[in-house]
Amino acid sequence: MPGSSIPSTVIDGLKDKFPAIEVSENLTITVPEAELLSFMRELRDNPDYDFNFLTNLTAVDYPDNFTVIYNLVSFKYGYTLMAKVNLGKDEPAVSSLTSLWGSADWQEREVYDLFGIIFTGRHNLTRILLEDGFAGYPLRKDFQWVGGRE
Amino acid sequence: MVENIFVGFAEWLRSLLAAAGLPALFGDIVLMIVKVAGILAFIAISVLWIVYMERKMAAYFQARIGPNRVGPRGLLQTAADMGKLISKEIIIPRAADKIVFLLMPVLIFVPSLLLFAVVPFGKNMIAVDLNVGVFYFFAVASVSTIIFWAGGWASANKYALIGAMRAVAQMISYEVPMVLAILGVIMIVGSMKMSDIINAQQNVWFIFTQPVAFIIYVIAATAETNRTPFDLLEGESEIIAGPFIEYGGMGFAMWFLAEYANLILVSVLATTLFLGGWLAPFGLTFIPSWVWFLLKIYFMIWVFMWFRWTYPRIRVDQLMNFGWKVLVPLSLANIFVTGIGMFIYRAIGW
Amino acid sequence: MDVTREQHPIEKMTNDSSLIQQVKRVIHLAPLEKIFNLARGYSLWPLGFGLACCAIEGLMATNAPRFDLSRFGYEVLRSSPRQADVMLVAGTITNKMAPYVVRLYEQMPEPKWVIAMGSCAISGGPFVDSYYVVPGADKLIPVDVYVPGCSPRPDAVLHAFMMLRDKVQGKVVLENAR
Amino acid sequence: MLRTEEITLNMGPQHPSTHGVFHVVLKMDHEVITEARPICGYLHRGIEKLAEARTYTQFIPYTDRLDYLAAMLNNTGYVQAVEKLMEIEVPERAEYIRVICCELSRIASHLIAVGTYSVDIGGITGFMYCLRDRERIMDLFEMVCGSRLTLSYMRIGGVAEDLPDEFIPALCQFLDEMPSRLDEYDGLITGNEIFQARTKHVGLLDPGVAINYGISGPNLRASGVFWDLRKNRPYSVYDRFDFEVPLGKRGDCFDRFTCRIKEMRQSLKIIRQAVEQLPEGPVMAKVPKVLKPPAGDVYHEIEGAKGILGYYVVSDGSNKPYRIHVRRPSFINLGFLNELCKGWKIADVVAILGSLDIVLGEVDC
Repeated sequence: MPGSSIPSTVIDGLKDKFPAIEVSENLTITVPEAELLSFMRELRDNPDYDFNFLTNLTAVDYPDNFTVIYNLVSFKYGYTLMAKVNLGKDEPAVSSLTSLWGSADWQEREVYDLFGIIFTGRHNLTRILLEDGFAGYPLRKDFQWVGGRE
Repeated sequence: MVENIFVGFAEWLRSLLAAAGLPALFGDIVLMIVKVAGILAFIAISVLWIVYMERKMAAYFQARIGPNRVGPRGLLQTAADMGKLISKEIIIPRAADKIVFLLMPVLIFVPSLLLFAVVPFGKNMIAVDLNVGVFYFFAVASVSTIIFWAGGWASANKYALIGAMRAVAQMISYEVPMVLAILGVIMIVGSMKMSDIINAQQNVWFIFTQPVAFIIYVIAATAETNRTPFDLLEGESEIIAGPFIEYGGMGFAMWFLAEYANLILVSVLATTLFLGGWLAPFGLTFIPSWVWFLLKIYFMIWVFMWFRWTYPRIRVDQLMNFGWKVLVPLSLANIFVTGIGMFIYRAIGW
Repeated sequence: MDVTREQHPIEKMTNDSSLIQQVKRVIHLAPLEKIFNLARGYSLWPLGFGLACCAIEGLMATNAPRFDLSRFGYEVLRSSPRQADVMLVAGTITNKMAPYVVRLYEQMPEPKWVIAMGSCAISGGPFVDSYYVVPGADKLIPVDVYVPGCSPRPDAVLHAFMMLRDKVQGKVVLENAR
Repeated sequence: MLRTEEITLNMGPQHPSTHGVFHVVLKMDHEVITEARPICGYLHRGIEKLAEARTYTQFIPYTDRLDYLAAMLNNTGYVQAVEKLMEIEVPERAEYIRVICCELSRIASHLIAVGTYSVDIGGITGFMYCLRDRERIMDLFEMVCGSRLTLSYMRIGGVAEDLPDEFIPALCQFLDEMPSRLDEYDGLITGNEIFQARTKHVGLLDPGVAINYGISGPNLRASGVFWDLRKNRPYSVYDRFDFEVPLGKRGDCFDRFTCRIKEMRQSLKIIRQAVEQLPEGPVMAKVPKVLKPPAGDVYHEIEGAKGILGYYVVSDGSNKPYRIHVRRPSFINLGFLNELCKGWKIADVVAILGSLDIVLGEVDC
């Protein structure tokens, strides 16, 4: 597909700047939690990539860690990029991206609501879909509930 | 013969009572009661009919069929609705001002009923031909503003309050251009008596000599009756039902019917002032005058319905701007031009 | 127990005169009630209240030119519960929405009816085993007519209204029910 | 100086113009909004959790119920994501049928958007006209899959069944008649002075802000940003069609509205070309009965009716998805509502919310 994935030269440039990142074969970048904010800022502000559109933000509860997934798009070049952050199972927390992209606001709240992942450095991190008193985080694999099936 | 059927009936009743040896005062009282009963019957029937007409008309405008199941061609639909609304539970919200809340839907009918006294239904068919007929009309019609406001306020609901405040702002603003527009007609006639105004249109209807006034009147009247594009008071998609939001059952029915009674009244005034009242056009005098009057009223009602099912709703600040910045100056200019015109005509010696 | 003109079974059951009076008043009003029921059946105003997918079929498409609910005189969608007669529960009721559904039902003046439209409103439908869905509107409010389907066609909604009309007017709705 | 008091008005969860069960808490200084706090989740059914207990095929009906106004598009987004994960090649005829159905779905969705927007502004007649024409599309869908609203026509590897014989003539008749109907809407709704006064220069959305907030679809294009995945990153067979992407100038409610009407015209153009090019052949690829995609994850985006519709599917190698996440355009488009409503009146909140064209099934998931 034309203009869809990011060229490997750009990835190499990123690797030089952030040695801690890992790149998998389908060009998914795994970023350590500590470097996330500076990495994302680089992606957004560097005119060589110009990732101005945070299209998707979600999380997955893997057996031994939580993973937060970011999908970025550059309108200028048509690049797409998937970045992942692995978090520990106990009290997962990651720095918030609301200072970079407005679209992170609601999506982070959704992830917090359904996974209980804390996003630090932002205000108004409250439940968005479920009511405030809801117990537990439903999209975690260990969530127990009673369905209505008789 | 048909022309004088109502007048003739009144004469016959009077002579019958006189022949029975009763004093003339008694005859007058009986006649008054008969007139009031007749007008009430007219209001009740025409309001029920107009509600049905509106629903049917809306359906036809919208490529639908409309009510056709209850009674012949759905004619009894409104009667069924009324029957249901009468038997509904009356809910008074706990926070509401009970007396005002219950009183206002009843009071809303008072101005309408009072106004029907001066409606010229046909030649010699006017209950009270006041010499300040038009003035009386506006004076009494304005009272309904207070009733709308009180009804909305008493409901103790924020939507109702917003609707009530909008009602006050809107009705007061549009009363001004409406009265000013009519001044042109009154200047030409030189009288505020309904029958004088109609008789002055023997040669030409005022819609032709005062077209600007007619347009201003129709716009302002739409706003007065709270119909689209000026139905901000009710504003279905914004404030749900405005002042009537807490009213169910009979209370709601009263508001609902009063709205249609008002629609008849503004059509009556438009007919009287601009469309020649009961006068027959093209010399078609074999059709009775009251039939002409009804036809013209229904034409005006149809025009208002046409507006309603075509236009979207205007915003509250645009409504105010339009009223005060467009309609009022325009109606003042109309008075000015009318005055000059009259002066020139008199100078020529017409 | 047979009812005669002189004696009503309630007089055998109790000596409370006010209760007997009330029952007799209702009996005297019965013919009037019949007329009212006739009117009510022909004038069911739905509450303009859609929850999910079914609202598109049940409220929009049913009112639209093709199916035209207005033929029966039911097109007067009132958005204020105070003026509505029928609540069309069209869609999934979630735990967050449930209190509001109950509240809207309570705000409607008597007599009032409920149509549960679609499998979600009947039993929770495809979402029945979810952690956040109320399995059926009848867990919250009394339901008069159920319309199966996911989502039911507008014709089915029209039929539901017809059935409700018959029920209101006191006709036997389910003749073949066993 | 009169002392004024701020009042709080709850708009929703039951309100005629919140398009479902949506709740906005409005703080108002007389009629001017100072804060509009959206509250959603009244239709949260936990679809993403339910997906973990369903097989890949069983999840298709749930996608219908996300954006029930454009069910075909939601189906397509999901099956294409799974196909991408399993690397299934879809037969050409199936791709064309998908394009035809998707564009019909887009028209149906935009018709509802245009119609309900007309009601929001206060004219009910426009809504009825839109629904009258939407019934035609419902008829076409019924021919294809026997259902009107929740279609579940797409399958992983193709479509459920081939088109019936009477479909193409009926579709061509629809294509011939629809442009004049769109002109009718332009006359009745778009051309109306009051409608224009209500919508022009209301709820201005700056292109930079729109991109930052992830707003997509017609809402983004109305602000003048050229971003349509059918053009920028063509999926399926969209690169074979000649069509334009309508753009707005100011980014106000009027532009967002007219963009939808223009998009309907372009969709008609795409369908006409697809019908002309429609090849013969099978409509279903060879896929195993039990789908077990290889372990891994995939993110796939298509251009939905409301904006960019993305599916993120994680597989652990079993026949049930480990996790499915949906990037719901309506949900993300709503994120900017508060800023958009500030300083406007109640009537404008209705106009702005209507112009964003949200569908609550998708917002709350």
